[in-house]
Amino acid sequence: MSTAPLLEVTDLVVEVDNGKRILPVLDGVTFSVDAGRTLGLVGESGCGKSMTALAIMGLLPQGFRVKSGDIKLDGKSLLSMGPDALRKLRGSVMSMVFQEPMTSLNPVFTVGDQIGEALRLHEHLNAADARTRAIEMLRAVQIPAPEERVDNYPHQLSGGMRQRVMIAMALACRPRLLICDEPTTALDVTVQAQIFSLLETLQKEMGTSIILITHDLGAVAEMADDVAVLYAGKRAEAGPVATILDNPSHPYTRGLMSCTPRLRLGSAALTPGHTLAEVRGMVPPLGQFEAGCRFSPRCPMADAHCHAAPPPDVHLGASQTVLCWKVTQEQAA
Amino acid sequence: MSVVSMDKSPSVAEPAVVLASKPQNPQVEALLLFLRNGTAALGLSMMAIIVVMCLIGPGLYGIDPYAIVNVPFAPPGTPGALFGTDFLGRDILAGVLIGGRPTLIVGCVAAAMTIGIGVLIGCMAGYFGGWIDRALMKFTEFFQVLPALLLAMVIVSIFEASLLTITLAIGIVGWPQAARLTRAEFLRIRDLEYVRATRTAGARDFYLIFNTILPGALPPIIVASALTTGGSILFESGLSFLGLGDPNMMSWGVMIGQNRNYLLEAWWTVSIPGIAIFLTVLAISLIGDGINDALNPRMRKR
Amino acid sequence: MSSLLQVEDLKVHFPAGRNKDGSPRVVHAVDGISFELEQGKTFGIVGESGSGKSTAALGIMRLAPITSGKVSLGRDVISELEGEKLRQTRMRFQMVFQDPFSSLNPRKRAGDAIREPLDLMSYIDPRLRHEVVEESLVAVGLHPSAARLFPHQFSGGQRQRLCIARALATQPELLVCDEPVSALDVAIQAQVINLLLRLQDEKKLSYVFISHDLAVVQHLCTDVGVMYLGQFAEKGSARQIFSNPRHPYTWSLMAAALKPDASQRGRERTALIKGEPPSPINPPKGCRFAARCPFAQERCRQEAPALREVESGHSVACHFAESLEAPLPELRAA
Amino acid sequence: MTNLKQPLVFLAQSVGLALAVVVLNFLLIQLAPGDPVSVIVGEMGGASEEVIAQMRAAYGLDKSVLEQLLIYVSKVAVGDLGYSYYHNSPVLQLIMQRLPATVLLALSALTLAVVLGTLVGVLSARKPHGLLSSFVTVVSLIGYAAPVFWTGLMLLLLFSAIWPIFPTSGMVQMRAPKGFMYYVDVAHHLVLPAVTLASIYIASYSRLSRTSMIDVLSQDYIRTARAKGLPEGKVVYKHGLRNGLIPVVTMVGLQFGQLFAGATLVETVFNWPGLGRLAFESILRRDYPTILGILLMTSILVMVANALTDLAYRLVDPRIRSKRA
Repeated sequence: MSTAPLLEVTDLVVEVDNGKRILPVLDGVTFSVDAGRTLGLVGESGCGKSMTALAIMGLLPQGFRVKSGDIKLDGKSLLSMGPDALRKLRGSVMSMVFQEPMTSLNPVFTVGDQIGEALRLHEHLNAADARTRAIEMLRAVQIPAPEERVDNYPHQLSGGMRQRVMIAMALACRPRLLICDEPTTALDVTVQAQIFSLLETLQKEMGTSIILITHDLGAVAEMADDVAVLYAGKRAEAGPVATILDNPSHPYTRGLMSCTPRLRLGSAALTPGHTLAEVRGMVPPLGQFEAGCRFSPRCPMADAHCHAAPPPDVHLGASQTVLCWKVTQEQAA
Repeated sequence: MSVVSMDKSPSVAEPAVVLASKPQNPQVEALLLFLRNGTAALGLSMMAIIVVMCLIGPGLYGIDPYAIVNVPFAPPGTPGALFGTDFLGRDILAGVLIGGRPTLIVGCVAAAMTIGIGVLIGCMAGYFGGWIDRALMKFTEFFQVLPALLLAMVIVSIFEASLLTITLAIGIVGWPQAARLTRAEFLRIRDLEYVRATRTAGARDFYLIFNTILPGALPPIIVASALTTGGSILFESGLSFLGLGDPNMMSWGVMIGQNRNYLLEAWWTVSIPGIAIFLTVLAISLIGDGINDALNPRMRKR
Repeated sequence: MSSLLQVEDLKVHFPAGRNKDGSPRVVHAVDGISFELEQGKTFGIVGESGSGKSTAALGIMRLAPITSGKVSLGRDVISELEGEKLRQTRMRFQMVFQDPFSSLNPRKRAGDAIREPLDLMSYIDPRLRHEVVEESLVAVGLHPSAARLFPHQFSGGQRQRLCIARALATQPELLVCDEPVSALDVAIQAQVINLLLRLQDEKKLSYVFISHDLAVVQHLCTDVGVMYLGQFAEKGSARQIFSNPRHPYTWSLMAAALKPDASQRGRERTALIKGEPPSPINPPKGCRFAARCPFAQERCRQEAPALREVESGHSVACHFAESLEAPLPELRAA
Repeated sequence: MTNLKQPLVFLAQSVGLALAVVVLNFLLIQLAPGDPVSVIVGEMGGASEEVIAQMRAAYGLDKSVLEQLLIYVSKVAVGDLGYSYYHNSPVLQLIMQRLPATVLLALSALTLAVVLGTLVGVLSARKPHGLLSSFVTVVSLIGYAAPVFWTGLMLLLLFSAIWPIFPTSGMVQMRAPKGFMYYVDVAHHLVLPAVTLASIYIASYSRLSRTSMIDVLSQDYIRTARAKGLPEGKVVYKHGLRNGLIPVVTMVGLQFGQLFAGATLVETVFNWPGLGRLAFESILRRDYPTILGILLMTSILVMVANALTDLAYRLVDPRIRSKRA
């Protein structure tokens, strides 16, 4: 196994042309994913998590474009690649699982067809072999009676089963990178736990690297090795999960952690009427970002300095990076 | 003040979030969008010209469309007959000017009838559901199976052709599409949470149907109305062309029907009234397109 | 003290076409639930999708036809009211819905949306109604000038505040909240939960709170019913449910929701049960949970367990409620 | 069981619908001024009192309305649609003679419209703001706005006066050729009527398939197909088209009634010996038995066509297949 990271995203800037103005969507996002490891990409909606994923896959919607920065998979830049070369990587070397299992599968083809499609395309299997492999994949994602389910149409499956099919489809060609965009948000909590443990099992088996996009820090704690917190298109904080969760340094990370309700059982059970910590305000819409630190309007610690100028990245210890004036000042002091 | 505070809820109401200052009425915005739309403007101005010409054109032009004013088949450009004359020697331009009246009246009234019946039946079926829905939909299906033009032909020929019977015939055969459309919209909106919220706010059925659900269902119905008006005009001219129009009225369809046997000798007798129908329906569908663009949320987002 | 809301054996069934043999298919969405709610308290109904929790809310609100059972609010039996009487009584029980984007009429200004119940139910003098609108807006943390704006000009969290303001305009005693925070981002979710807590405190409101999220329920609810396929698997005070859960289904929900925090990083969640809830169409005759229950025995598949009290105020629908031991240490009584 | 029950229910419903059309027919006769016999007599050019009385009895006009209805229905049930005095032939026989021509015209126009319309619509959906898209918009506006009989007349003008490569009247030459050449001749005659009739529908199908495809191409599963690495052609023509066709199929079903209406006008213009022209002639001659027979027959044709569309719908959309079965 090589020591270089499998995926390197450097200073990624993505913008959208809405017909009137060009608005920044991502502004200098940097992170990397090592082979066989899992990166959690965290933030509220509108922070640019999904756009990061689509930029890596080369599937940005119309009007969006990468302005600068680089995305390297296995040392090769995806951005300088021709569209056909990039297409051949999709579904074979890197693949993606989307949030909505209800709408992400084509309603008019059987799940077997849809899983087998990638195999026929990338591994040039014939129809019979693709079907056999599709059944194997369905078994691997723990769908009962895969020989029958392979001929089912998506509407005949429950939400959880459809998400399993999506995973089977994404992993059919044993990709090196799997991007999961809120894979369990639309599912029941009992099913969520099953999907996560399935992903972990398959990751161990195939050595796939995973980018887990989520708004749920609990899921990150459970699944990820590293984490990057995005806020309003910027990377607020990044580092190993252990460091970040034990010692969150950005006020946004801290706010997210403290406002997430957590189940406490037994003697630790909460008395009812227990208020939560709040992060006031909301993520600003595209194009209405503060000139200074983008989090400053919502930040309880913000001062004049924070409102005036955007903060630089500071390194804390060996692996933690934070984008906050307060941390910069502390370090200087 | 620390906002990330634990356990203690703020005693005063939290600071109001910064809000946009100007209200943006979605209906007003759609209207503005419609008026700014090039297609719609073109259609509207064409329609305005056509209506004005039909209203005051005959008076201004002053030639009796039923009178024989020249030799038959005088070609366009003949002095005194700008668009030529027909097989009897009647002035084509005078005919075109006056012939728009029955066509436009029948078209608009029939379309209003079609939409009215259709929306009412669609509302009832979609809102109440159950056996009411099933009965009304069977009824609608029945009318959809009947060949519309044929039925209208029969009705008109049984009850004698007049503006009234023609309008009624078109209205009776045309409504099923509007009913289906309205019903589909009602089914979609009926279970939206804001409708439930309005019911818990103490609304009666009548209020829910006409004040809450119908306004939401209107956009596609309005677009369909434009298409239906155009359709009714085509329908009327088809009937007139077949000789089933009001025999006492000059209309565009009648002119084409009467002159069609002389098409090869005098192309203008058929072409010119046809162009009139074509331009009218075109204007209406341009307006319909404009409305559609203005109301289509997907176009508005980008 | 007598309770404000009493729900007795509420059933809401829907027809769902026919089986292949021609017998009618019936969705037993809510199949006999009972609970009481005292003033100023919150009853939480928790369950997975398809458990019937939202239908229960609609049944209580008289927005879905009740098959049988009784719902009383104070002295009024709201399950038996009809027509005008029902319409007028609605001002006493209001609802907040899940989706803040479809729960406001896009063509009505925020102020008109809040005013609508006042107008429709002739609540107070028409000249005073605009004051009620303003007060309601301020109470939920919005500026009075927001009254002129249209729904699409608000964010999701602000819309949910508007919905709460609308529901509170007629000073109801009971507020039924159907997943009011599950469509919101986590930071906004905390704001709305705190708002609900504050309003309850100020106005002595009573809530029925529907949610799939045990952690949220824990913050808000004084009493909890865990619902599975239309029935309560377990019911009791929040303290009893969270510190001494007894039903295997409650355990599996909790085990799945026990997300590791920083100190327990990397610990895997225990999936006690496999698969997803079966369909509520013609449910099995034995215990409804038997098919997924890791502890199920023959008796469970044959005989439906009754919801019975295991301690005062704490009922469990399990044959083996006393003898089973929870599989995780966190789930055992302190 | 379901396999048998489903079509049976469908059949029963269709019979009910047909019965309703028959009753409507009867009502129309009742509503017509004068009783049917006087109408018929009028169209025969007068008859003696004796004959009139005889005919009244034959039509059962001396009986109650309900009995008359029953007589009428039972006659229709055995295929007796009445007798056309003008054509001197039983109505059913008359209709059967004309039916093939209309079906041929309607089906070829529909096929042309669906194939061409969908093709153009799909192509333009790939570039919603491209040149082809604008072209589709303009053509569909024109196609919709031009009255079909006028389009026919203009084509007739063009191809008889200016560029006479297609026959403009009838279905075969005066001296009809034999064997294979007969079909070639019919096809040759078919071109103008079919193109005319298709012109309205090409417009609406290209427009419908364009909006439908634009909608489908923005769906999540299209993104999934792209994420799989499928080439763009496969994404559009395999994953997109199958879904984009669904509304087209629905529209075909809803338009059969209109198609026959259009056929009436086109047949009149091109002297195409079909049902539509027969209906037109019968209306002019007040030949009510024939008109009402055509009304009934056309309704049944529409029902059959609807059943076929329903079948097609199931083939295209698996969700419907399992829901209804």
